[in-house]
Amino acid sequence: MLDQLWLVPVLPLAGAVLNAFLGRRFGRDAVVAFGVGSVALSFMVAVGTVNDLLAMGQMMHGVETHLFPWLAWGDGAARVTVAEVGMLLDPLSATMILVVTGIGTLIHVYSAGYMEHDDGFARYFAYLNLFTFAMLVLVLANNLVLLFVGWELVGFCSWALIGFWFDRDSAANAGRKAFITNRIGDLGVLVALFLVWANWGTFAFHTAPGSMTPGFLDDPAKVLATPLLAMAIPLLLLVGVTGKSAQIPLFVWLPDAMEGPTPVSALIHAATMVTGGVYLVARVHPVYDQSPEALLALAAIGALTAFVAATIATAQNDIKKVLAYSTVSQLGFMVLGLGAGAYSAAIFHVMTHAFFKALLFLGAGAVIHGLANQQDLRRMGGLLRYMPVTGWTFIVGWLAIIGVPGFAGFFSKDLILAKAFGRGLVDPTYLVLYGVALVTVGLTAFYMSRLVFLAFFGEYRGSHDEGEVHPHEAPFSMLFPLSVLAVGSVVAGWVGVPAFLIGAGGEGTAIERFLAPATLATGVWEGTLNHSTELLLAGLSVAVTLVGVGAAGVIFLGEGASPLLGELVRPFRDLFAGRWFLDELYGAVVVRPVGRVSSYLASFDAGVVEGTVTLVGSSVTGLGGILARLQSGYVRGYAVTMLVGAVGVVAAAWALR
Amino acid sequence: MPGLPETVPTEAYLALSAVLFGIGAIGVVLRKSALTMFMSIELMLNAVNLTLVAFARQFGRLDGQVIVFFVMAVAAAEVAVGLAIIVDIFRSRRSVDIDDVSWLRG
Amino acid sequence: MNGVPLISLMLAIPALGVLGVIAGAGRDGAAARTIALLSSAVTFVISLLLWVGYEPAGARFQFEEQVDWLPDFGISYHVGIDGISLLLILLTTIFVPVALAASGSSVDTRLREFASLVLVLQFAILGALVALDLFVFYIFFELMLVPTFLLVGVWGGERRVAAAMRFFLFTMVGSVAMLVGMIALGTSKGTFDYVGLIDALGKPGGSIGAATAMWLFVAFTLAFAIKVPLVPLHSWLPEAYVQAPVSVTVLMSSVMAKVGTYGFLRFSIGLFPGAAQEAASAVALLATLGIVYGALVAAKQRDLKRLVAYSSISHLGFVMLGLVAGTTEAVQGGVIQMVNHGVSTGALFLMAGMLNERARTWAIAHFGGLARVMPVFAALLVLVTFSSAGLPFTNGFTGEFLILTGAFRAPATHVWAFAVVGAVGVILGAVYLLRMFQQVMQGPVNPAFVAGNGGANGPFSIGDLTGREMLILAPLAVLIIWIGVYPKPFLDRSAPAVRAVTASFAGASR
Amino acid sequence: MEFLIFSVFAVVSVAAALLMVLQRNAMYSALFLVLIFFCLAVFYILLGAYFLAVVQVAVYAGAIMVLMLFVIMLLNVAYPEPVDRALGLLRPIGWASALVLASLVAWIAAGSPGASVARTASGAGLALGTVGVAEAGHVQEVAVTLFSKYLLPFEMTSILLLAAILGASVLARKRPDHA
Repeated sequence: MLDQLWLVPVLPLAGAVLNAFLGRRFGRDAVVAFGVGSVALSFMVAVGTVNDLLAMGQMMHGVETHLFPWLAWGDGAARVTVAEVGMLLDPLSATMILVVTGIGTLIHVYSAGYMEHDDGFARYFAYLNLFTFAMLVLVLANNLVLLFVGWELVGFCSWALIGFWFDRDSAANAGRKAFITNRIGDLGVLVALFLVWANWGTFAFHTAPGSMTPGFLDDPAKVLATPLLAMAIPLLLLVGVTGKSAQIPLFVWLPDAMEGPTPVSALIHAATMVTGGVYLVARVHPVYDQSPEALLALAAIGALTAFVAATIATAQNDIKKVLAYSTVSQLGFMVLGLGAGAYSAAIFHVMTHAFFKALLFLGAGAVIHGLANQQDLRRMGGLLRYMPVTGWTFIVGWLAIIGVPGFAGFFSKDLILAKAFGRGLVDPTYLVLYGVALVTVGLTAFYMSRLVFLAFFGEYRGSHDEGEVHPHEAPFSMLFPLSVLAVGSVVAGWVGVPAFLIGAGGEGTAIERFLAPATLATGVWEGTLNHSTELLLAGLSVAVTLVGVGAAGVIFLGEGASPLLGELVRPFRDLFAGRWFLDELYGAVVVRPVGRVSSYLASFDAGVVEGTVTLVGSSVTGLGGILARLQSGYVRGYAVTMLVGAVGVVAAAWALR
Repeated sequence: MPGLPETVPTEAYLALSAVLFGIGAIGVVLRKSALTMFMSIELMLNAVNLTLVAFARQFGRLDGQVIVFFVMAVAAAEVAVGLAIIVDIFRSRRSVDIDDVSWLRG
Repeated sequence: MNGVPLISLMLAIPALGVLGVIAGAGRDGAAARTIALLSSAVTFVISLLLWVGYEPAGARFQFEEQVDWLPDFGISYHVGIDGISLLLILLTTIFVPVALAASGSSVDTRLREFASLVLVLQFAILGALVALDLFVFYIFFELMLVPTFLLVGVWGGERRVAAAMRFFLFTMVGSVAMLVGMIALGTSKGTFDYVGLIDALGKPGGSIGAATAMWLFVAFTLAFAIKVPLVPLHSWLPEAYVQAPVSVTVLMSSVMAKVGTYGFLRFSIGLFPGAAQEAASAVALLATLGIVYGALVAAKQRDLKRLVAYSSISHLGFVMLGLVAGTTEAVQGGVIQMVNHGVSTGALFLMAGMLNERARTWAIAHFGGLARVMPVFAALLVLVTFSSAGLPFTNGFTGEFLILTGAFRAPATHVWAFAVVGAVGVILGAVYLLRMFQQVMQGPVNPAFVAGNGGANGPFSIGDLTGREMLILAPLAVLIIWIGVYPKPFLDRSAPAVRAVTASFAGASR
Repeated sequence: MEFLIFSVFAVVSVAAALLMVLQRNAMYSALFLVLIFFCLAVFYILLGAYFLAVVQVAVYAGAIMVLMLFVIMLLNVAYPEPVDRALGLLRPIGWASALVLASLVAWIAAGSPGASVARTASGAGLALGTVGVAEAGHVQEVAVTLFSKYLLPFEMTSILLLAAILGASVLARKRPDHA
């Protein structure tokens, strides 16, 4: 089955091409068949290949497939390869392709119901399939350039899908903002790529058979020859991570991206694409291992983002916006994990987060669908009664994200916290970051509980008369994925149960052991925690979670906050609701200055153009005036002129002989 | 004659040719009559012809002579057309004063 | 294949085509376009034969022909191709029929003269691309000027004469500089033959001295830099591109500008690698300036065609940066980017022209929501726009990535920093291109395009692409994807020639 | 002997040229020009270009000058031309340039320090031998060259002459409106 690995990305691509060219002619059923079928098939092939990989037991470098030379020329000995198209299947990419195709399939199924009445049905599925393809290119790439290809292509699909309802200016703007913000991050990746090429002379992760140049991940120490480079490459990549994985300072695009259809938010802006940055760091972690400074920067940005986004989430009233900031916050946890050198923990959180965040978004979609596009939490309430399946699955997702023991989020989040704490034993800065993360856990519990209580509990606050809106349950094609994801949101975490708890042999967790060949940090010392400390930390975060849930329960289920408390938190509320005013800041510092320079240059250029016209015109007329006087019309005048010229030529020839 | 070279060196022909060319040039500038100007131009052409023939001898090749032949042919054509123009101008202006012909004033 | 003088044949066809158009088309010129198309189709087939017959592993120059012309001055009719000229020849032979077919309704007078001038232009461009003798190159290089001047000046917009004059004057200044340099070089070495000159300059003791080489390099580069154009010599471009009819703009930007970059690579760098090495930082600075400047100015344009014109300046900055960087990757990227620029910018101009034919306006603000009205057009414009913005797996990425990666490790001082700034240009490219796309294709449909009492979904007063337009754009779309996904056939062919250039470049730095 | 002949005719030709140029009367000028043509024919003979000498006399002295004299008489402009109108600076510039040109070329040719090229060339010419030169001017050799190597220019010249004939007759034709 490993030989068929290429089918995994190619199948969705084929679906995209078919839907793009023939979709409108074939009708909706065929579009669904192509769109959903291709991804489902891809999932099956992925399962098969991963199964083979496990059976091979050859984990260290995984299995590489070289498809065709890409940015390359010459043959035989004269071959120069900048980049090829090839795939690398190792535990890391195996995890990712299962997540991408698996959750992707469910979201495709859901979309078939959600988008049923949309004009752009075929276009939607073409883009969604293309996105799946791009994401698979990103995770399966066997070299950094191809990874970057996937990285950019997912950005493109994100642009297309955020602006899917392009008639709305807000959607088109959001798409553009997402793409350009991502591109700013990509600048960092691009320059990092230049450095990689200049330093290693190859982009390949691992040494290709028969190649003289070792893959750069096999020879990470080479970078140490230039200490500045050792820090520059990971920091530049970090810039890209902040763009793609929506970290401070570039996270501002993600909330706006909610302009896209909800399944898109689930697939791209929660489950898969935004985890690309996390994947990138995990993939090139040997480069990060060389630079503790870069790791610290990662961790700090992660913790800070997690906290800031969580605070903003507490003050949002749009159900999708809350989830969007929640995503940013959760991504912050993952980046914190990376920064602690716990790459497998971060990837584990990517996986569990994919399940429960997809579930939450799809659930939100079902709510919006059932309320005829109502997204405002203040107009909801008591929905559990009207839409029980959606409600109960949503509650599972809620429990998973706030980290109730036994649910998926608990294990992954706790692993990250433990690793950060462990690292803090060596580098106390990490202890501060651990503290920030712990507070964020409480905030997470608070805003998620707020969301659930406002939407599903209490009384329905929407008007029954206005617009004849009656909350109703979603169709089966939407409920089925919800149910599967709900199951996933529980069991996905079980691969991360610490071995000592269930009496299994070995250290750490099953998922860590699985990922270790690809993600085990080299040279980064992490403090080892004894089992009781681990349990203590877990208890601590559960306690914090309970506080958060309790506070939300008092405020939003009970009689509400006291007026005094309301006054006290008002400035914070304004700050959070205003998203820390980062958009305004960027507008003043980046967007408008660039615009002004641009305007200035445009008028300058127009001036230059006009200026040269005038200059050329007047000088031609002026010169012409002088020459015209020489044109006396007298033949003898011309003759003299010629004669003078002849003398000049002869004299010059003689002088220059 | 003692002291004098047996053959005339090419340089002598060239010098003579230069002098003739110069005189012709002076004529073109000095004379107002279109006819005399024409003759001066012929003189200049002949001066050039002389150099060509002189070089033809020096290098022992015939190309120079052949070119002189062509120059003569072209000169003949030029004279024919030029004189026709002068006749035409004279018909309309009753003058061959070259300065009267200044329609090309810029 | 060996006995057939394919190159001369390829040059002869457009020349014969001109005669055919003049003789065959009636007074109204109805058949003119058909005859010209036929001629350009035959030329295309011949260029395909060149593509097939070219051996990447073979000699430096292939299909060579050499006939003495003015032997006393060392001038001969010497033509031949290497991989670089091969790619550009194909670009030319593809774009001439495309431009002819696209001239559509924008050119409706004096068709006979129009078609024959386009063929003359093709003749001149192809001649300049195959010439291996400086003198022959110069003649073709200058010959390009005449038909272009007339095409802009006769069939252009309101201010066409001024635009044509400015184009003419600028280009002449550069050409004169090149002519002087060429004569100085040719007379000092006794030959105008490219291969002969390289040999003569490379021989021990054949060097002309660093200072002289620098002067000659500057003289040659001036001519090419104006043709490209390199900022700050670009001020002829916006007006000329805007005033010219679309098909002529396409020929000027897609094909003619390439003769400038090609000449820079072949002659400025090829003949004076030492001077090029020394001047690399300066040229790279100008190229980078062009990238950023063009992009920033484009961002503020309200006129669709002018926006594309400035984007063209920006993109050609990448080409020049790649060529002058001197590493194999960068020069390879520069060469492939010449093709890319032709395809992508050409396609953008063509599509802008198609919009103009429908809406009779160039003002971006007058459009809006057209993706609803013309979905197929929108899909193609997405492809072309993102190719221009350098999205991976489209041609733009292939070129820009190779250029920047290569330039980053260029030996000349500071060129690495220019590569980084160039990468910023990639972002700016996305900014103005996406803004343009949004204002034209997205948002609510401009009511002006909704006919009568039609609802939101039409009927609209303007329609989607016609079959003819799809035929015009299809080959370009194919090239965009092909070069993006599997550029190896192109890179393979240019590699030996590029290696020769970079080897001399590297040799000069020692 | 040869040198003596050259010297005499050189002096004659220069004198005739000066007289021709400085002469006010077109008729006299024409006659001096005829004299110069004859002198040149002598030089051609000295240089071994016998065929050219004959052609010189026939074409120049014969045809061209006869044509000129015809025109002079036809137009009746043989009277002394009036004193020149002021040509401004042109006249002195013209004089100066012509003198400079003549002396410069003559100086270069006659072995100035810059005439090394000419000297070596003349040396080479003598080395090539006067052997060929003696016969070089004969009609046969000229004809062979003319009709082999220079056949195309020759034919083009004949076309040029034809065009000149047509042009002259068209121009000189009496037009109705002038009549």
